[in-house]
Amino acid sequence: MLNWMRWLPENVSTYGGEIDGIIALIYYVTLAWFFLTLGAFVLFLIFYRRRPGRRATYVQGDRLRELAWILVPVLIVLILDFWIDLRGAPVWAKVKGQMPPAELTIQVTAKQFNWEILYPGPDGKFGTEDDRQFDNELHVPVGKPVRLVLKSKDVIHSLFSPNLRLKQDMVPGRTIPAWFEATKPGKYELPCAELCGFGHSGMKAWLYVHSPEEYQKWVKEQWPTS
Amino acid sequence: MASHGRPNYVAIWGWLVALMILGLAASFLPGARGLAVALIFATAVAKALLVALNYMHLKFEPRLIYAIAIVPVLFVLMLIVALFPDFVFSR
Amino acid sequence: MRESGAAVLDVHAHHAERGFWRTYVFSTDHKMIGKQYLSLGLFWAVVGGLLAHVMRWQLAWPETAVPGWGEVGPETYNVLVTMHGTIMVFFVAMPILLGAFGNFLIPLMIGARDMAFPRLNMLSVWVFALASLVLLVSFFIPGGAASAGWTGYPPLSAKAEYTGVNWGMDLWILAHALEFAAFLMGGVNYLTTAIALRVPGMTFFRLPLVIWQLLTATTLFLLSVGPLIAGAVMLLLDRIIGTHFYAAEGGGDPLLWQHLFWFFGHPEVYVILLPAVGLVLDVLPVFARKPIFGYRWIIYSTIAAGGLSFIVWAHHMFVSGMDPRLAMPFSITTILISVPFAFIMFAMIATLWKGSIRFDTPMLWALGFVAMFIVGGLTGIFNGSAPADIYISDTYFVVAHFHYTLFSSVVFGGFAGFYFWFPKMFGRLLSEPLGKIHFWLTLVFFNVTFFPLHNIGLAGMMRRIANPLEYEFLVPHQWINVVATVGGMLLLASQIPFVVNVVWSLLAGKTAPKNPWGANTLEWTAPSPPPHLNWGETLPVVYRGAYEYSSPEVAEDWLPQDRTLAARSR
Amino acid sequence: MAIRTEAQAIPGILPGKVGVWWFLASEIMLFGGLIATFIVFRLGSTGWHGDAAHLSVPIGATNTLVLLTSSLTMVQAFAKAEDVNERGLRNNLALTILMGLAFLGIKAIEYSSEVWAGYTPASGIFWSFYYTMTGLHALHVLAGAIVNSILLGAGRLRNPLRLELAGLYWHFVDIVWIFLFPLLYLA
Ligand code: HEA
Ligand code: HEA
Ligand code: CUA
Ligand SMILES: [Cu+2]
Repeated sequence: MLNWMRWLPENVSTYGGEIDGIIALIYYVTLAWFFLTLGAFVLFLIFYRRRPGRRATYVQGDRLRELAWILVPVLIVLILDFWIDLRGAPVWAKVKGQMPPAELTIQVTAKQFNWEILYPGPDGKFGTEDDRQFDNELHVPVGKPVRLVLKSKDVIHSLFSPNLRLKQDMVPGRTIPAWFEATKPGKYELPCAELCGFGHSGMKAWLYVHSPEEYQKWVKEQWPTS
Repeated sequence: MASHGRPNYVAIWGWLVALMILGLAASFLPGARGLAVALIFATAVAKALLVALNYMHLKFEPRLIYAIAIVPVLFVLMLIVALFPDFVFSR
Repeated sequence: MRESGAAVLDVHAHHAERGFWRTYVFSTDHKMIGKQYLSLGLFWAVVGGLLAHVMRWQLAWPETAVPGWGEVGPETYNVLVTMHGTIMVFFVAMPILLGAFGNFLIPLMIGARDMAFPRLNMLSVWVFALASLVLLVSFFIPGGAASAGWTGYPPLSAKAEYTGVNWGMDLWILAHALEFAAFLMGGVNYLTTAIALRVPGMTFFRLPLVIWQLLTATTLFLLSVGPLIAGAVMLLLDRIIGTHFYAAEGGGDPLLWQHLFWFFGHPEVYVILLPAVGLVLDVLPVFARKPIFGYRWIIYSTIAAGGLSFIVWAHHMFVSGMDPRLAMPFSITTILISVPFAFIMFAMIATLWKGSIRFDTPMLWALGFVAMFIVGGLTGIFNGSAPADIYISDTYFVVAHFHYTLFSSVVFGGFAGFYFWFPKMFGRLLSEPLGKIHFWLTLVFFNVTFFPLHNIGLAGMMRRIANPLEYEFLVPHQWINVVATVGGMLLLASQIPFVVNVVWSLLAGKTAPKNPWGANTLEWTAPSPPPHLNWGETLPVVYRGAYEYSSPEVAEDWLPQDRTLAARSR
Repeated sequence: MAIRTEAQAIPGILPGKVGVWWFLASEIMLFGGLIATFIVFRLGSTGWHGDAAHLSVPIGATNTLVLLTSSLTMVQAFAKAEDVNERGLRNNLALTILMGLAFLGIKAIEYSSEVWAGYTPASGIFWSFYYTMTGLHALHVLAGAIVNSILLGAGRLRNPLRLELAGLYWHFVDIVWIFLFPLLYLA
């Protein structure tokens, strides 16, 4: 129960490790504080329980010399805070900030209660003849950055891939970009993470990460003419 | 209030009307829209201040009441700024 | 120029029998109004707890019918989540922590005979009762109660066809509007009373900390609720007359609601937290027999946290599709808020240092709060870090976080206050053994219920799903849901000693003395329970701060605020 | 034996005033939230200027003048109360109420002409904002007029404080309009 990092599902994206790194950093910082504060707390409760004949010491903690006992730890908290921010900012920028150039762009449109996954086809452009739409199936090659264009037709949904450490809400009226690069072939679940109505529970798609050869094969099957 | 002396309420009203006319006139300003808008809202702020300070006697109130009035205004300004990226820049 | 708004009250008239209606229903007495809020809050706690039970059963054994309820479909599940959250936050936490304790304590602790505007106060509780009625009715109308989450995000909440809920949603909005009106009236009253009606000698820096916390909480509420009311009006108009504030196709924007909701929503969680912190801060020194550590700095920290709480709201929106450039600034302010709270928590712990600690029931609950809130606060840091929140958001990790904060505030903080002031409120003593059993059972089963939710959240389980077994990656973790559910049932059962204790005490409990705990603050100088107008002809006068325990100036280990000291009297 | 609760009020701080100011603070946030939303929506979209052009600036300006003037009579009523001039007080208060009603009447005419022209709250986002903001404001004017009428009818006019409190609210409502007018009609 206590080693929280073991609970995370297997990471299969390039940036997932960095997100896990931030979670781990915060985990160890807060774990330390948990033991420090609750340790002091329990010790005080034991040492200073009421005993006959002993009187509490009158300490108001208004002089700096006494206050220092907690001001210094507070200062350390402040420094740790900034450390967490400093380590976190580049990770955020990498995942949600500028997107890397990608060969493959896929449009995912959510609706109650399905994912419509649209491929631009061989010409790489949406809105042409060779576009193909799949319901609840997202096929990508391993080791290639993939761009997602996220849309919604009705209410807010959220595309969540536990394994990719990817989560992004899809808001009607907005076109929201996202990206990932998978590192391991396999079949992974893509649940919807935002309450979207009675079909929210069970609204999910599958992510197929293919090896390069397999992916080519899949493409050939879907677009036999080109 | 008597102890503080009383603002000349009628004169203030005169100012209010004058500012209102100024604002109206500004809205018919030809050319640069930015200048007109700035003028319009400058007169609005001036009017609001005149009413608050004189008619609502904020001029004579202790600091506490000032704070109660000003803090929410600051929050509103901050809210406007924070909403800019989502509703002005990216739509 | 003198204020003569507060009426001249005739004591004789009030000594006379005032009849059932005037005493229990249409009362302007702040203590009765506090008790009315308390009863309504407890009623809703039962409802909210039972809804949670049905929900948890469904999560553990989704394929089976819930005993005494029946099959829970996904539609019903969404209603359960929504109403559980709404009820617990707005109809349990607010009325108990702010409504009941605020009303009961503020006048008594500052030495006032009543609130500044007693009739407004009565109106406040009646509007709240009306809100309760509206919310209750919404369960029984065609289409059922609201089901768009307690956060009510549009467009889901904006159109009946998306949820199948029609009137339920409108009544949900109406109930909120009434509730906000009630707490606005209450809030204006609290702030005015504490600013203008303090007894001579009660300077701001002699106020008990619970008063400071209640005032800060009220201020946060008053200053944050406006934008949400504006947002709720827009939502209602979208629903009933077809405007498009939140509909993209008509030029609106769904994200607007989220900004307005969380602009209120984050301060709101401190509206709940701060009174609980205040109750605990007032209980700790009494049972440690020691002054609170760093009184003034705690006040400064509270105000700093309150101010900061207005600039952190977008941490609920990291993955909402808002401009990604907003994330890091809000992440930084969010994590920064750990600094004032670190101070407060450390000060609580430092108060125990070199004390002479008695483990009476109120103290146990207060200590329970300290331990549990630290867990909840620390998990807040995970959420607060924008990159970590990409993964954590909308999972059970967040659910665990906010139960450790909310539950510890309402239940641990609330019961600390409840057991501490019960003798003053009702003039009877509670049973200590039963109180302790209640505490230990609650502490244990609370952790059994909610601690494992961190783990299943990290494993990726999403919030607000009716059936975890529909996801292959969650199936191996289902045992956690079973553990949490069994824990939750036992947690609910753990409240039985509390009910027995209160009923028994009210019927046959020992009469409480004036000051059973040897506490310093003014309310303990009034009879238990205090009569209408609280004190007899003369009011107490205050000579010192509220936490002079074990002062070297006197032989006893306490020194009430109103006692003169020959050596010190000026 | 009578216990005077009033005796406790701390000198220099009037409970009524503190209360009303706190209430106004929350009102500032209410209208502030609406105005903030309006501003960012307006700046983020195009075509609103055309919608706004359908509003009648003369009617809006008239209403501004009415409300500004009613603030003058309101504050004069308070001044007369301080001077113990019962008649002057009553006249000014009555005038204030009348101007409040005039404002509402003009607003009603304006609304109906707009609805006749086909602009309803659902006709577009500008109109939604327009009706919501002015509607909420009109409700506040109505509330103010009712409060003033109660004061006028109750006959308890000796206490200038009550008038000052009602005035604070009335002037606040005036200030809201001072901003709504340029936001909706002019800019
Ligand atoms: C009483 C209620 C309460 C309280 C007090 C808090 C306190 C905090 N909360 Fe929580 N929160 C909620 C109730 C509360 N929260 C609720 C209800 C939700 C979910 C809403 C919903 O979506 O339905 C939520 C969700 C929520 C989110 C959004 C998660 C998501 O949906 O993705 C975030 C993100 O930042 C967050 C952060 C914090 C932080 C940083 C604090 C801080 O205030 C905590 C500060 C305290 C401490 C840090 C502990 C003491 C300090 C120390 C012991 C020193 C050591 C510390 C460090 C080194 C850091 N909370
Ligand atoms: C104060 C707040 C509060 C409290 C006490 C609780 C109590 C409980 N909550 Fe919940 N919960 C929320 C606030 C709260 N909750 C919120 C805001 C949500 C989010 C809703 C949403 O997503 O929209 C939520 C969601 C939520 C979920 C997530 C559902 C989902 O996302 O699908 C779950 C699941 O297990 C759950 C379970 C429980 C359980 C088993 C209890 C049990 O502990 C209940 C047992 C009851 C008691 C032990 C009684 C407690 C007594 C009192 C409260 C009164 C105290 C009285 C005095 C001090 C005098 N709650
Ligand atoms: Cu789609 Cu939840
Ligand atoms: Cu928050």
